[in-house]
Amino acid sequence: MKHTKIIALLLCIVMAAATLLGCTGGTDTPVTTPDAGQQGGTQTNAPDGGSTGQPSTGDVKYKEEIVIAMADEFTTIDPMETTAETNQIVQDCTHDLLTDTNLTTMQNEGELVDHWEMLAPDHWRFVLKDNVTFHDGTILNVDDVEFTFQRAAEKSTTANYMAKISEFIKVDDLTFEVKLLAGDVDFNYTMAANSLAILSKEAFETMPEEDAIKIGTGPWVFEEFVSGDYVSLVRFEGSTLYPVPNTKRLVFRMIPEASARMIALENGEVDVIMTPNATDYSRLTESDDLQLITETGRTQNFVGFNLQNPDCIVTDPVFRQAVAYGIDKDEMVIAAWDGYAQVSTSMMCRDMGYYADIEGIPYDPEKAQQLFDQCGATGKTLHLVTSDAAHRTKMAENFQAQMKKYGITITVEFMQNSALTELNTSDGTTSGVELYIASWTPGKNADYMFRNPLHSTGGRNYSHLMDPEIDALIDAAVAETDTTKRAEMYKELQERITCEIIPWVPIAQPTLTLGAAKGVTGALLHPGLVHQFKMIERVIED
Amino acid sequence: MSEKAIEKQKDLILDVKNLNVRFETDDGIVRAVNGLDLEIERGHAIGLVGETGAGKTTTALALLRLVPDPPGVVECEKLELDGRDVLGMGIKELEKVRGKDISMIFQDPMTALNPVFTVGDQIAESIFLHEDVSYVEAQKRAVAMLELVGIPGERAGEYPHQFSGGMKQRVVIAIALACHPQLLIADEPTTALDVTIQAQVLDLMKNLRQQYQTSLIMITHDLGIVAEICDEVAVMYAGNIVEKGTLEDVFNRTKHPYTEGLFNSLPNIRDRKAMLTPIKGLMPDPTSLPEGCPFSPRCPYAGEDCTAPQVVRNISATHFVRCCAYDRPGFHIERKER
Amino acid sequence: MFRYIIKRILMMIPVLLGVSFVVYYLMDLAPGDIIAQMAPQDATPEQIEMMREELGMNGSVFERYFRYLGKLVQGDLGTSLSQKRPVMELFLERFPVTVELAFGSILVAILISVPLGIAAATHHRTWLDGTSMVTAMLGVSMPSFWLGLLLIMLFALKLGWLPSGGREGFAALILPALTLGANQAGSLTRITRSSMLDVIRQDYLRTARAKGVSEKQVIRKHALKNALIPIITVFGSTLGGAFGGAIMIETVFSWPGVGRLTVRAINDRDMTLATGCIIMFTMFMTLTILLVDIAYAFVDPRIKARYSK
Amino acid sequence: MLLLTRASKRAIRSEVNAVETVKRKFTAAELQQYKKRSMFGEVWRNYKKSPSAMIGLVVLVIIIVVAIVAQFIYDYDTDIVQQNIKERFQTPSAEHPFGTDQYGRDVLTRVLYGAKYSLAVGIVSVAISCVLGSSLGLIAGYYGGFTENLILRVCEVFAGIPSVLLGIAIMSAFGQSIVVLMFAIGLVYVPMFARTARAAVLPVRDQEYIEAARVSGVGDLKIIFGHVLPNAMSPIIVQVTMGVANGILTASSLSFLGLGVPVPAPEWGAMLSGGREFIRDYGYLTLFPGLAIMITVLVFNLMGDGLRDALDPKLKQ
Repeated sequence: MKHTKIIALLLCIVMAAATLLGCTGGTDTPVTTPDAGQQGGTQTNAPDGGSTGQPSTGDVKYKEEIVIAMADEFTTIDPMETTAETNQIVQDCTHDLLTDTNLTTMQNEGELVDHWEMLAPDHWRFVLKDNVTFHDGTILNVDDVEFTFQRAAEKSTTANYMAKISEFIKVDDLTFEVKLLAGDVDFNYTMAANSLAILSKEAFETMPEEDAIKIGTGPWVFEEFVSGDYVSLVRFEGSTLYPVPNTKRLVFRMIPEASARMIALENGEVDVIMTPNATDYSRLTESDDLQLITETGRTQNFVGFNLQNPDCIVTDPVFRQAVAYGIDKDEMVIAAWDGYAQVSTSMMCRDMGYYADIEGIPYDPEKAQQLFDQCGATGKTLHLVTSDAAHRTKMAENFQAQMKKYGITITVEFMQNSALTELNTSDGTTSGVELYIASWTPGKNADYMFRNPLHSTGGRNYSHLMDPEIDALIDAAVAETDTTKRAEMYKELQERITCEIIPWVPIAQPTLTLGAAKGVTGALLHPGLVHQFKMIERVIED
Repeated sequence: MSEKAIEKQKDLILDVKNLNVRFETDDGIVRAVNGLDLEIERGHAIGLVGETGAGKTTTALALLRLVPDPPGVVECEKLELDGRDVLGMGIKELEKVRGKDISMIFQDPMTALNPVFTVGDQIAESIFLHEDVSYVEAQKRAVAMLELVGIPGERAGEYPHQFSGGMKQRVVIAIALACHPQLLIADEPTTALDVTIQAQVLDLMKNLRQQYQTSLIMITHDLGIVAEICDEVAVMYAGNIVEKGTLEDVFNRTKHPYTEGLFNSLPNIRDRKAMLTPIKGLMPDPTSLPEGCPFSPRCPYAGEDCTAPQVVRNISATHFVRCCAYDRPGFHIERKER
Repeated sequence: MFRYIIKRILMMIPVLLGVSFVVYYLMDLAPGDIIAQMAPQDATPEQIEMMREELGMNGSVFERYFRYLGKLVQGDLGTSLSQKRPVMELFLERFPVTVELAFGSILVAILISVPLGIAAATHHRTWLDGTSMVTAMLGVSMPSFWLGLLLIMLFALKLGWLPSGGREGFAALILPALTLGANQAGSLTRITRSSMLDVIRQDYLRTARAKGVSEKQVIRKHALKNALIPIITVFGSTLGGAFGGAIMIETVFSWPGVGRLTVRAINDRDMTLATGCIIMFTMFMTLTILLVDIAYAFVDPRIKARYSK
Repeated sequence: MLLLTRASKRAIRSEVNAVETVKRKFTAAELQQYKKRSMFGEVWRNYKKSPSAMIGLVVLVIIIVVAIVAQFIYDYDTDIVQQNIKERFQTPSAEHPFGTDQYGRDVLTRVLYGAKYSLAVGIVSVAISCVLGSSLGLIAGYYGGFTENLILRVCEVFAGIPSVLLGIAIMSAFGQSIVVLMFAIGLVYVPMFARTARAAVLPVRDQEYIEAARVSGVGDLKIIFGHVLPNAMSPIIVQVTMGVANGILTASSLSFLGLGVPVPAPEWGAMLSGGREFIRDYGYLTLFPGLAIMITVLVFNLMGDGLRDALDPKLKQ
């Protein structure tokens, strides 16, 4: 009897092990890791959503419903209540902005605005497009814009934009002028903020707020929202600004796990998936039924230093230089993004206006070791904080390993993103931060790229750089109207920041990706991850 | 010739030959019943007497084939109930016999009733199982049965915890007698009860037995009860019957040294000052019984011959004893005067 | 009985208040707050102050807590800071989804554990007993999220029989319920077995057998009903465990339940939502245990008698 | 055997009484010592009878030995921290029996080296909850009244919050580190121990020998630790064993949610969490740490089961 129990035990273990091995038996298939250079080719995307894509009648058949798997939860349709990308992606389908970034050309263009004119840096005139229909059938006019601005002024998420405006002048039904408190040559970019989507004044006057907020001008009409599960939209049959989509229904499903999203895509449960795992890229490109949609990213990831930390070696420029020489960025790109990222040489993002292709600091381990020894960093222990986002944790772990080679121990602390933001924006002399890993997506203009993270008054100056010369240079560049001179200034800024001051070491710009079923077109990738699905469609073959 | 005639005359309700029960446990094999033979005539009441651990209850369970298996192993040459072979019965047949032809009353009424069913249901279940009646009818008869054992019929809907010990035992009796079995085994039915209640329950059993002409095996260690209720007595020791006979035979013509010891250890009602003479020693460990007579280590008359296997000796037609000392010339035992 | 229930419900109140304070305070201790999460990248300090006031996040933690408590005692859980919707509404929207999962898993657990436990008990010390117990033990010992991943690999990916996640149709419930149920089944099997072993030794089963009740009926009718009593007592805690375990399972299977909502709320530092959800969660768990206790009375007449006294 | 034990226990108990009241020279501690020793032998004899419990014990010893040996044969800096990107994702081979992970680190090394984290988290956290919870439970059970009520209510508060959520909240509040993890899990299981200890004390509280000790002026603390605690010992020991199993599981859950031991420590839950992304192509990355967790937890559960049977021989009847 005793024996039977032992046998039973062994049997169970064997059975369990067999089941487990059965599940993972597919590990033998060799999967090649793509190298960083391979990913340049962008998959075919639909042409600019605004002009083409007329529903072709006749032989082409479109899938009636497209399901997009999102990583995060949708929470609200109210554009002024949120800055979360997931919400903005959905809102982008239902609501429109005065101006928007054309994701194909990356230029700021009018969306609801037909054209605009800068009368003076503090005086702007906008002319709306004619005959734009809201979901409730009313036609867009200046009153709707004014109403939207008034509402935005009362909302804390948008108040800062409205605070710039001193006066709103209605010229006629389609024309309005805006006077600003201070000159801003980039005011048209402000109007591209997703939270400033134009709402229908009449809807708010005739309907309860929770219904009125759903009324926009976009080609999709809000249908249903099941918290934590999905949000669904139906096409706007009366759409005038955009053509009526070929897809009848658009569903955004929330699947937090990347691997689960991938499986759902393969099983045909969904048509498009957000942020697939890097390990699934090859699966997507090699499959006959799937595709990987890529776009060059515009998010700069970097290892930063707190320059105000009173007693830490990170304030020593030699140390920072040593780190810059010491990081093997190619290796980090493989570790963090499986190779799907573009190594940065400059602190500025590639593909932005005024980007100068500077050489930066190359990887040179001997030099790094020499510099580390010189500043006495070898043998020291430093603390690095970053958020718990997957690629950042991987960067941190790889950085830790790389620094170990130089005899420097890095302890790592992951925190929730808002905690990291709070810590990094608090007083640098007392925050205790030594090193950090963060990223920066300058969605707008060049000034934004430099001012926010590097100006002493910048909102995201995590490195706490307080350099009057840099401040002056940033201020001078934004006021410069001569583009050649402005370009020179930005080049100087890039070189000084990247090679001399080094408040951070730029690592890479990860490639933007979407996974999709074959036949899906019309998805436009956004550097800030607010991808556009307005004109998404999927051709099906009989 | 005459023996055969006697045999024919005998109307046996129960006939057991060479019953062996052993329990195979981690600590060894416990031999609870060893080669027991038992015959009971219809309508007779036999008292099965012995110390705790003598194998009385196990014997009873073996008769119903209720010895838990594992660890219990039952081996038997012959087990006939009312002429029918119980040994060869399939489980279905057996279930029909249990409760119908042979019933059992258990020792502890506190635990013998299922706490989550009403007493009415518990009695009715037996009737419903064995008689061809509807459940409503079965319940009606259960109420009647309750009243028969002296419990008001309206209490049929109550649960066991609402009854006192004596009342519970009455319910147990009602369950056992619900289908008028031919043979009733009562396993120390009064041990767990107060003395006054004991008398009532015994009276009840006596009356009911007479009413239904039920044969009875009364398991007890109380010789008083045996004297009151039974016609015959079988004395058990270490898993076997050492002496069997009529009341007269065993009580007045005691033959086995162990029976003698039992009587000697009883308090003398007439002389309360007299010292008790308990049997020396303890029951042998059932995992390692001594060879031959199991009582020999405690027996004042033990001799060399006791280690040999014991054979039954007929003292008279009704009186048997399992003791080799009677092969010794002139052997007799000494019983204290009562 | 009624008075007893009222008493139990009243006793819940201080516990829930305690829970609210503990969670609220822990959330406040946590670095980072909702403002940092919600503010635009280029928000001004004034704007941040404005948001703080708008969300009622100004003042010391005690001030804020007592403001929150003032509403709480009136049954108002407040508004979610991140989603700007009443917490109660959000909770009630998601809770049935978790209940579905929890009950699904309990059903799976019962379907596995009761037969397994009974088989183990009735075949005490045989290979069946050993196998059942080790299987049960494995169920308890496996990290549920790991089992979930393995099941997804097998059934969703390799075989393609079941969806990998989401909540569309009955099929979507199977894997999460199985994963969570396997975990619950472990402890339930052990309890069923020991409870059954206890009952099997009882004299009243012998009485039933002696009556001529068939072995099947003895187990199903006489033994099971008695064995159920201790099983039901742990049912409350099993259900509690299922709710707790649902948090991990919801993450693995993209199950849009209240567990995921709560984890998200904690990560977002959405104090009202996190606190509200946990209070409601705790309340439902306590109520479930109360319900189980009442159900217990119905199975066991002895206990029912005690209540009515 | 059982009867004997019970009888001997009863005998010892009355002996204690007699000694306490008649002549106090014979200290209770000495008698307890005697009792404990005999109890230990008895328990061990019972424990040995269960093959599964013995397997559990043997495997645990192996795990502990492995955890210790791994600290000597592997160097933290070179084997754990260092990465080797060029050799990432190597499927199990002779050179790397468990393969290599996404950073090219040997998985076997990490699994072996990581044993100490899971064991440490499980054991230390349970030690915390055991000491804290049992003391609270003993105090509650011994003093009764208001103290008991207060302790019970507070425990109910912490028991009411689902353990993973409470763990997440504590980890969020105090930051990510192995010490916080231990305390978080420790705190989560305090109510369980408090309840167990209290339940064990209640029947003993009014026993005569406690009364006798109290009357003869023995201090409360001495009574609690000298007389009451030994009686609560068996359920607490079982609880501790099972608690370690639960602690390891909860720790792995928190690690899986990204709230565990900081990188690059090869805690199994964190390894699982890291490998989850690659489960389809490199399933061994989750398989081995998952198996390691399962086996370790199983071992503690088997031992807990064995101990329960050994300490409570009623079931063996």
